[in-house]
Amino acid sequence: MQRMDRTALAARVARDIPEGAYVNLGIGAPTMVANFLPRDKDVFLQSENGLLGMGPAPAEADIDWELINAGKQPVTILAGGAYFHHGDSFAMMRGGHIDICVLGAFQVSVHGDLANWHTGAPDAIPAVGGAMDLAIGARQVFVMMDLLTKTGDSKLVNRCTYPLTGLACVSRVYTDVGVFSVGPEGARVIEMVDGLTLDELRKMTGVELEMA
Amino acid sequence: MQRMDRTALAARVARDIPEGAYVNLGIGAPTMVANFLPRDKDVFLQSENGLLGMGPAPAEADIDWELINAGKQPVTILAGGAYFHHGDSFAMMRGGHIDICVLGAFQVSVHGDLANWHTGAPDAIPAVGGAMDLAIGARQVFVMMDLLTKTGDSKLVNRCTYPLTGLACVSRVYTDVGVFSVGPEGARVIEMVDGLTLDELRKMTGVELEMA
Amino acid sequence: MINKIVDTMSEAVAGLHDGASIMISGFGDAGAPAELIEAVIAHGATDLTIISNNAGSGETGIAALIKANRVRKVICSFPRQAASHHFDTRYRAGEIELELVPQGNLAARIEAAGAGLGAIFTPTGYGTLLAEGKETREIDGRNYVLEYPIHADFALVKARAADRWGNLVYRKVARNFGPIMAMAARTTIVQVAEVVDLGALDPEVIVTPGIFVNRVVRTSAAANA
Amino acid sequence: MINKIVDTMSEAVAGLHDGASIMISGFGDAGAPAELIEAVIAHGATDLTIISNNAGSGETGIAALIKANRVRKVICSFPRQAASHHFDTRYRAGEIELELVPQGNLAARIEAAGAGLGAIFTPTGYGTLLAEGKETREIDGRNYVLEYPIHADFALVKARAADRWGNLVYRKVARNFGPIMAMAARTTIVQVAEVVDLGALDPEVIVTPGIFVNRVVRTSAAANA
Repeated sequence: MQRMDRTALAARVARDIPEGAYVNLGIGAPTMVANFLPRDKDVFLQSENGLLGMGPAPAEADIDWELINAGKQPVTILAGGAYFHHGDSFAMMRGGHIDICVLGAFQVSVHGDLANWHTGAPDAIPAVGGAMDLAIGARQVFVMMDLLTKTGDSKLVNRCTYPLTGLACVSRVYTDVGVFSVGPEGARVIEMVDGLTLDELRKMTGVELEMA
Repeated sequence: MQRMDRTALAARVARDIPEGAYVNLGIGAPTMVANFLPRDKDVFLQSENGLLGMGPAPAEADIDWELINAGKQPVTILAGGAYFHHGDSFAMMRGGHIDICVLGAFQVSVHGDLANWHTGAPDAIPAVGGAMDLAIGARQVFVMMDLLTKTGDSKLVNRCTYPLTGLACVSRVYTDVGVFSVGPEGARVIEMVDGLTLDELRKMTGVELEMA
Repeated sequence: MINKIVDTMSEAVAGLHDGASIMISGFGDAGAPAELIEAVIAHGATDLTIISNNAGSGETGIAALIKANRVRKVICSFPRQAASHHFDTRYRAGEIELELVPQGNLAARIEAAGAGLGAIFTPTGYGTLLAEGKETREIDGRNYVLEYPIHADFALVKARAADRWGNLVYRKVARNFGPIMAMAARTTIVQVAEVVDLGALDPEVIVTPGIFVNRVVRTSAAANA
Repeated sequence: MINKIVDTMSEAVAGLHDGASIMISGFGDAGAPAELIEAVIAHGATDLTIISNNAGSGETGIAALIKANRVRKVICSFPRQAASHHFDTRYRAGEIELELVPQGNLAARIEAAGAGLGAIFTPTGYGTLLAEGKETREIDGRNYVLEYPIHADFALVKARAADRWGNLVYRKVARNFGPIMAMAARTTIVQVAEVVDLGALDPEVIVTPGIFVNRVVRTSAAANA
C-alpha cells in the first residue's frame, strides 16, 4: 500500500476546505495545509494570537516578529486582513465563528473525543495553549495524523487513554492510510489508500469500521 | 433658608469632582454638572453610548447626530477622546473603572439604596436604560435631587418604597437644602444651607440624622 | 472570490422568516439601520422578536416595524421615548411582549452569545424587579445575577464602510451595538455608506472583522447624507 | 492637567510590592514588555504571581524574573517552550506553582475581571483534567465549566503609541493580551515606542482608552528598533 506522506496528507485536507471558509490551522503539520489552498480562492486563515487573513511566510528580509502565527513563526497578512486582541480572537473561536480547525492528535476516539495536549507522562510539564478552545470552538474539527504510533498502536481508538482535550469534538480524521469520519455513530471509512482493504484497516486499528 | 436651585446644586456637585476623575453624568439635571467643571483641569466624561472625553454641546451648525450623549443630545469630543462599542462601554462601568457617577433619584435610602428608574405606577411603561449599570458600577455614586417631593415627602428615606435601581450603591446625596452621606452607618449631614438647623432637617426627612 | 456585497436591499434581507429574532443596532437614531428596517417591512416577515436598545420612536425604523404589526416581542432596555407611541399603544393593548433588560446586561448577554459563553454572573440588577425569579449567587462578597446569552437569527447593523470580505469600520457613537450584535447573530447584514477596495481598510483599525459579517449593502448616497 | 507619562522605568514600576499579582502582555516575544520586566527585576519585588500566556523563554523577560527567583506562581496557558529552562527547572524543583489555563479561558477570565462579571460558564475544558473539581452545568444541551475572573494588582503592557491621557494603539499581533489586561488590573503600566500629542490619535482607532491606563513610559528608540 502507498502511505501518504505529510505533504500529500496536507494536500488531501486542503481539498476538503471550501472557498469562503474561516479556518484555523493548528501548530505543526496542519500549518502545511495552507500551502495547498488554491491561490485563486478566498479561504480565510485565522491565527488565534490575533490575526485573520493570514498570508504565507515572508521573505527573510520582510520578517517582522510582531507578525507571527500561533506557532511563533513569521507570517504575512493579506489585503483584507485584520488584527484583534486575544479576547476577541477566542470569542471568534468559542463562539462558533470558525468553520474548520485542523489539529494534530495523539489519539482520537471513534466518537470524536480528542487527546492532543498531554501524553499523561507524570514528569511532563503540562502546556495546553489554545488546544482546548480550538477543539470545542470550531464548527468542524479535522484531525491530521499518522494512523499508527511508531510502535504500531492505533491512534484511532475506542476510548482515549491520554488526557482529553475535548469531548465529541472531532468530525474527520485524515491519516496516512485513509480518511475517517467519527462521531455519535462511531467511525466510518471515507477513503483508503490504494492497496489497503477494510479488513486490514480493522486489524490495524482494532476498532469497528464500516465504509461511509 | 436659602434653597439651592439646580444650577447652584450642579456647581456644588462639580466642586467634589477631582481632577483626573472618570465621570458619568446621568440624564437630566446631572448633565448640568459639566458646565461647572473647571476648564483648566482634566476631568474625563464618559457617555455610556460609547464615548470617553465628551466635550460641551456643539454650535448649531456643528451638530452631528452620530455624536450624541446618553440623553440623545448633540455633544462634542475633546482631543484625546475615544469611541468604543457598547460592550466595552458597560465593561468600563460594571468593571469599576468609572470613579464617579452622578444620578437623579426618586428616593435614596439612608443605607444608600437607590430608586430612580420606575415610579411603580401599574400603568407605566417600564424603561431602565443604563440606570442599573450606572448605579452598581461606579466606585462612587452621587445623587442630585430636591430633598422633598412636590407634595412635601422626603426623598431621603429609611427604606425605598419605589422599585429599586440598586442596593447600597449611593455614597452621597446632594439636595437643594444640604449634602448628605449615606451608607452602612446611615445618613450623615455634611452641610446645610444657611438658615436651616439639624432639627428642622430631621423633621423634614423623618430619618435619623447626625452631622458628619 | 468571496464578495459579501449585495446590490439591493431585498437581496440583503433575503431569507428572513416569520418568527425570526432580529438584533438591530443603534442608540436612538445613531447607528440605526433605517434602510434595512425598511427592507424588512417590504419583505413582509412577521411575528418577529426585536433585540435593540430602544423600541423605536416617531414613524420610521423600529417604530414603523411595530406600526406594521410585524413584531411579537421586544427585548430592549429603554422602550419609553418621547415619540414611542407605536410601541406604547401595542404594549398597553397587550399585543406586544416586552423583555426589559438593563442596558449593560443587554450588551453583556449579546457579547456572551457572540463569545460562546453559556451564562454570566452579572452584578447589575441584583435585588431589583428585573432580577426577580433569577438565580443569584454571592461571589467574593458581592451579589450577582445569572444571565443567559441572547442569540439572534439575524443582526441588522449600520456601519460607515466595508470591503468585500465584510470588514467594517463605524462612525462616532453610531458604533454602539453594531460590533457586538454582528458577533451574536447567525446572519449579520450590514448597511454602509461606502464600499471600499479590499486592503483599503487598515488592519489595525478594522472594528468588526469580516468573519462576523454575511452580507453588506450600500445605501444610496442621499440616505447617508 | 493630567499627564500619565512618566520619565523613567523606575517611576513606571513604583509601588510594586512583594506578593503582587502582575499581568504581563505578550504572545511569545510579540507584545512582551521587556523593558518593564527589567524594571521589575531592578525594583526588587518578590513573591510575585505572574499572569501571562507563557512562562518565559531564554534569558530575558519573564524567564529572567523567574531566574532571579521573584516568582511564586505562574498562571498561564503554555509554559513549555523551546527555551523555557528557567521555568522548567524551578517547576520540577517544586519552587514555583503553576495554574494552567486554556488560552481562551485565560483571555475570557481576564475579560470577566475587567468587565466586572462574577463568573462565566465556558465550554472550554469541559470533561478534561483542567476542569477537575470545577462546577459544571448543562445549558441548552451543551456542557460548561464555571470559571472565575482573574484580577491583578498590576498589568505590564507593551503598546506602540500613547498620549498623555493614556490612550493606546498597538502594532500588529503584539496587541494580543494588552487591551484585556489593561482592563483587568488595578494599576496598568504601559511601555510604548512613541508618545504623541493629545488629539494625535484618531478617536476611531484608539484600541485602549486612557481610562484603563495609569502610567506610560517611553522606551528608548533602540529598544524598539
